[in-house]
Amino acid sequence: MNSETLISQIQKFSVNDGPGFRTNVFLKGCPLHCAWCHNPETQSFGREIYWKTRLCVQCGECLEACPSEAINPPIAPEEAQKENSTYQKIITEKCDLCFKCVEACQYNALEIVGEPMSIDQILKEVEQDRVFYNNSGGGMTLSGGEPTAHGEFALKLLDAAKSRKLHLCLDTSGFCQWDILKQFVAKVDLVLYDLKHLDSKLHLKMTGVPNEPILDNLKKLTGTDYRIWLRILVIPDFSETIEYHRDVVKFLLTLPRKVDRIDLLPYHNWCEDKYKWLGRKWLMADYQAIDPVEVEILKDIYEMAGFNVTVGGSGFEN
Amino acid sequence: MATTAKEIKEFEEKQEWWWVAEKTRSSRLDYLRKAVWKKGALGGNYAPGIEIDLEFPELYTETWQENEGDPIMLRKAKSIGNVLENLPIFITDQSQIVGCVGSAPHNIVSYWQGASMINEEIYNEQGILPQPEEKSLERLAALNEYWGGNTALDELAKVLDPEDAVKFMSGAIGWGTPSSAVGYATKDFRHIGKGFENIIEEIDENMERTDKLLRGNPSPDLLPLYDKLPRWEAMQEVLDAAIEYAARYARLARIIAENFETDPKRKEELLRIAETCERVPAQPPRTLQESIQYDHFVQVVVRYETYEGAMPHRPDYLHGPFFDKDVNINKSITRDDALDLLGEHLIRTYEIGIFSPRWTREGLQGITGTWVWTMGGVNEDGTDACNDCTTAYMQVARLVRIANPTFSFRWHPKVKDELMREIFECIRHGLGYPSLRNDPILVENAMYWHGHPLREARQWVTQSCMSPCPPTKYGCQPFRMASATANCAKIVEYTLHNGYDNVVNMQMGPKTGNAVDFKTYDEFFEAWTKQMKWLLNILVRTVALGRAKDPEFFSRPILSAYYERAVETGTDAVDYTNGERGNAWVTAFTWVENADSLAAVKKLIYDDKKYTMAELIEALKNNWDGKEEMRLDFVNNAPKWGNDDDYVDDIMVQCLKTTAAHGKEIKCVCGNNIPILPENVSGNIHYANVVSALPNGRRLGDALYDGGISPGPGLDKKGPTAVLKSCGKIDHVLDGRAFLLNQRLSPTQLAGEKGYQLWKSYVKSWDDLGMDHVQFNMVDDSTLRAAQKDPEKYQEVIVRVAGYSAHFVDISRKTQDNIIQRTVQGLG
Amino acid sequence: MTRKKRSSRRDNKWNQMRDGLTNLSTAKGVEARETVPDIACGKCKNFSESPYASDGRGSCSVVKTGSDFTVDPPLILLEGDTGMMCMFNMDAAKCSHFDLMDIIDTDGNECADPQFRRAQRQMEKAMS
Amino acid sequence: MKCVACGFEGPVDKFRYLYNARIDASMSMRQCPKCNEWNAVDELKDEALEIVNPGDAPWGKSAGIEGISA
Repeated sequence: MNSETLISQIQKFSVNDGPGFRTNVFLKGCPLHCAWCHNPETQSFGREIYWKTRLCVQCGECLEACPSEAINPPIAPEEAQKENSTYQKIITEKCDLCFKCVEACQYNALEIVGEPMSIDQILKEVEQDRVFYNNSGGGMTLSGGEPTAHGEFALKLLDAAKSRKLHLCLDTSGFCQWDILKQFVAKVDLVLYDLKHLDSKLHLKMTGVPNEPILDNLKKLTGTDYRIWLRILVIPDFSETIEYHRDVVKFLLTLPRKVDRIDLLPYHNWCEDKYKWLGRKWLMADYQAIDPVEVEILKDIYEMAGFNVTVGGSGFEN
Repeated sequence: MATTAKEIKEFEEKQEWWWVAEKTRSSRLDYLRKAVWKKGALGGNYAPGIEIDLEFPELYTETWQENEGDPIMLRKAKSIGNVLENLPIFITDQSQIVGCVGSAPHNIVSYWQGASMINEEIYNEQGILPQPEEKSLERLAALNEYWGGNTALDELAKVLDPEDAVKFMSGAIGWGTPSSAVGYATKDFRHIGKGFENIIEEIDENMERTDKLLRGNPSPDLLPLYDKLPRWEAMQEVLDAAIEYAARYARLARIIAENFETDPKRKEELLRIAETCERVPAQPPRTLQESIQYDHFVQVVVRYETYEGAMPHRPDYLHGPFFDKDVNINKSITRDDALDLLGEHLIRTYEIGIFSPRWTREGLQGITGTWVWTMGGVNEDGTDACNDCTTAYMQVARLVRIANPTFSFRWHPKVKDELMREIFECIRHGLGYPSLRNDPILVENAMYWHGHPLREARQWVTQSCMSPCPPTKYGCQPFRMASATANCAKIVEYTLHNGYDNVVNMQMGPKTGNAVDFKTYDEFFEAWTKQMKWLLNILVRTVALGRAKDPEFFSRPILSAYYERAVETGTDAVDYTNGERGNAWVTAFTWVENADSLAAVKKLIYDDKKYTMAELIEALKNNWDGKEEMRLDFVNNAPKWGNDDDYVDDIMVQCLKTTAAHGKEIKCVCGNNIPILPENVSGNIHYANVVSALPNGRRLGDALYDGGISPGPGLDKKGPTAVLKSCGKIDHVLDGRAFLLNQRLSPTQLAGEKGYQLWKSYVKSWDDLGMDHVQFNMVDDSTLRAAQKDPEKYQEVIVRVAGYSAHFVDISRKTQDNIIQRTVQGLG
Repeated sequence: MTRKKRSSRRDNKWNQMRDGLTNLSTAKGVEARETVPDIACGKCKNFSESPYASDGRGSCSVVKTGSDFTVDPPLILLEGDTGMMCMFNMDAAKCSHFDLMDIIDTDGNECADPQFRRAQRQMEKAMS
Repeated sequence: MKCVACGFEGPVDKFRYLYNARIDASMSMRQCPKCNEWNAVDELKDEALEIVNPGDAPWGKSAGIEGISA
């Protein structure tokens, strides 16, 4: 099969997504739409265009190049760059993704997100950093988006990577059918499993999907021997209280076995620009990033219950 | 007010390491550190208050004039002797190490015998003349007129091929002066360590033996002996003068102690200084203080002979046994006492100030010379040479935060984890040093290129920033400019313009043909090769003649006394016939532009045919004016070095291999081959206005790339692993030597234990890729920008410029901007 | 009859330039060194300071090697592929190509720009 | 092109080219021949956008790159 899938980015020298130095392969497309998502460009399964606000000088070249009238006329760059500006360059509804505007832009202010890549292309790039994996216990992390939503392609990619003796991590939300997840976890060395919230209603509100399949899959997963690092998000007004995390501990203790490690991932807002680039609203605008130091107390809660915990999920701890 | 542990912790958390240093160092080190003058130029000008020393050249010139009939080395020795015996001396409060280059703490010195153009430059210089200015101008004019036309460089210019001389001195193609008036020499420390009186005795024996021969049977063999005698006499003269110089300090210390000092503790210290100076350098040292004082005298005294712009040295190796004896075995001093001595060693070295011509100041911004001390490494038998003194130097470096000297660490797989942690702390505290050098690779390199035997190669020190040289009897290189420094971006520039230089308006390189007529990339590269060979040849020819003539035109009595092979043979240390093995290299400044420019030409002109060569040349001649779209195309749509992209990486390797092949054809004065050594110091800024627009997208005026093999600032889009991978494609033994790589790392990512583990894995991979050098800047953009805005508050921020570190506020704005432009490698 | 002098193999432009390089700094006394004429090479657009030395030497991008302003009438050569060596305070009153600079940069802190930089103390005085 | 500080008008190459903000952006710094101020220039449009102010520290009379290119 010579198929390709859309990759939003292949990020080398990633140090917080599994052990050691890793290369993250971000598959584009995810069934969840978390309000705080740090990689909003990985949500859609199709290609998109970034409009990099600060690089744009509003020269109007893109407007002239566009055959579909999908570009808004220029305004003063200072106006567009203002924090509260509602100005958008691309009218998404009219855009048919011909990318003529991207070609026309001399300032690199317009950029295509999502490159179709074959398994060979992906692995060629991943393998470039093998020497770093060897010295750090690193390898490839298949991430997204949601890898399990990329079915056969993603499974084949993992097979091919395994045959090249790469250490593999699966970074998953766990939102899929157990039968599918089962096939994925069987192919990797470590599962990075997200736990976003215990309350299904809140979960639905903030991510667009209920949490039952996720919790259910986690239960099944802990019934196996697969290595699991559970990634617990600490999001303001959502999952930041001590009480909540005590509940999480209680829940985790009901599982067939303890997960191998817990990474507490404090919320940050570095991704805000990306929302603007995609012409989307950043829903978390009112929240400041959480200082990792503040999360130390939550770490204690998990540690007291006998869990192995990090803040930030470095691949160089333990 | 005492600082609380809590305050220190806060500074640590904010990563304001300079405050941490100030609050945690001893009060002595704090005083000494703050009392020392900044001798490096701030960008191009000296700091307010710095003055040129006029007493030194006047004392020197006086004796020089009186001894016109003497052979040069003896004449020079007497002149230096007069300086060492009569130049004012001083002892800084709280200081334990004495000796300074210059008659006052705020002075910088220069050598009027070196080059008329430097003498005139001093006359023309803003802000460094002692007041009243009129009087200084008269003194300077008198000095300049005496030396004008008669300096070492004037003499050399008369014998050089005129065309070579003009092109060399155009300033377009090379850096440096082909005279040991401006250079640096490896020191034969094993020999020097015998004690000056013992060297004098050795010379006595040599002279007696020679006298006997001269009274014996006539033979042609006798004839060279007559010239040796005055040389030996000259060596003895300077060694005596050095002993007297130390004795003057001893007397001064005693006078202060016995007549003026009221604090009993300080009195004791002054008497110890006196005893130390009575012992060294006449006799070998016995204690750590004597050892460091000895070392410092050796370094200071030689700088009354010439500008030594580097300090090839292995202080941990040299002082380690004394450190161990005093601190760990006899416990005659505490570890803190020892740190005070080592800390002051750094400070006294920083105090050395020598006037540099403008091109040097711009290329070595913020420092006097590249005083890179080599640490760590292995012993002759290959065992780990790191010792407790190595650790102590790393610790005290973080306390005094001196930008010069800096350390270069000879890393090898046996280095203990504890020491690696100390090194990491230095880097994490933003010192920019030690740089890491891959010992096994550089040992192999020294054997491959220069034939140093294994046991000697294992003793290597960096001769300046980068190049290894064994400080052994036949390994020592007395004269850096035995090789040369090439402005390599000119290679591709001349390839495009048929050898014509549009900046200095001169036909410089050979006419390799109109580039428009090159049908293929191979033809283009062939022309590039011819330009490369021409550039290396003209530089090496020029400096080789400078080297050969140096004993006649300049002469080095002190260095000769420092060299066992010169003492043994009664020759000048610079004399290339006294057994020197040869350790020459050509420093390749502005090298990486070649790879990126060739790749852009290959891709956009020959492969894609998007532009014609005529269009490109026209755009370059106009400095890309009005061709911005095209320029951006050349920047963004042609592969760039440092992204693990074989298209351009193969070109880089091809350039290096072609040049290395030529390096095997050309020879230094000793008959040895010459590798290239890509690095830049801050020559990438100096040359910004000398190198024309290039196909990599730069304009005349833009800074060139900063490292020897560092990618262009901001052009390494694929992260730090890709940078290392690209660099790993170079064979670091066969393709050249000592490839300088700058990396900026994010301080946040490297915090804590995990930061150390991460860095360690990075270093292991660097080793696996077979690279010989890497150095780190670990200061984030926001700190640097804040320092630009509010320099007063950030006086102590240190950055890695190239093969050296400098205080950020001491470098020009353009260089500052260039450092900020270097991509911060987020490490994830 | 005087012996005919053979022209030296080395009597060429490079020789002249080399002599220019080595003889330029032979100003005598303070006065000659301190004088910057109103019309001086250093104030001209065509003067390019040497990147190698800041003793005030430079070269001209118009007038070529072999020219001489001290003879009357001045000898001005415009052909050749090497520019005339000159000093920043050389009197250019007789040069028909003198073209006053718009910007003269006397700030010694920033980096060498041969086209604009005149880093000499005397130039700073002359321009202030 | 017109100097933002003094209004002097002339072709771009009349303005002394200093150096770039980043090699891969079209922004550079050029000095006005009339008032000597530093203009941040968009080389694609030959347009001076703003004055980049020199610091008053002795080591830096030139302008910073901050803020004139992303």
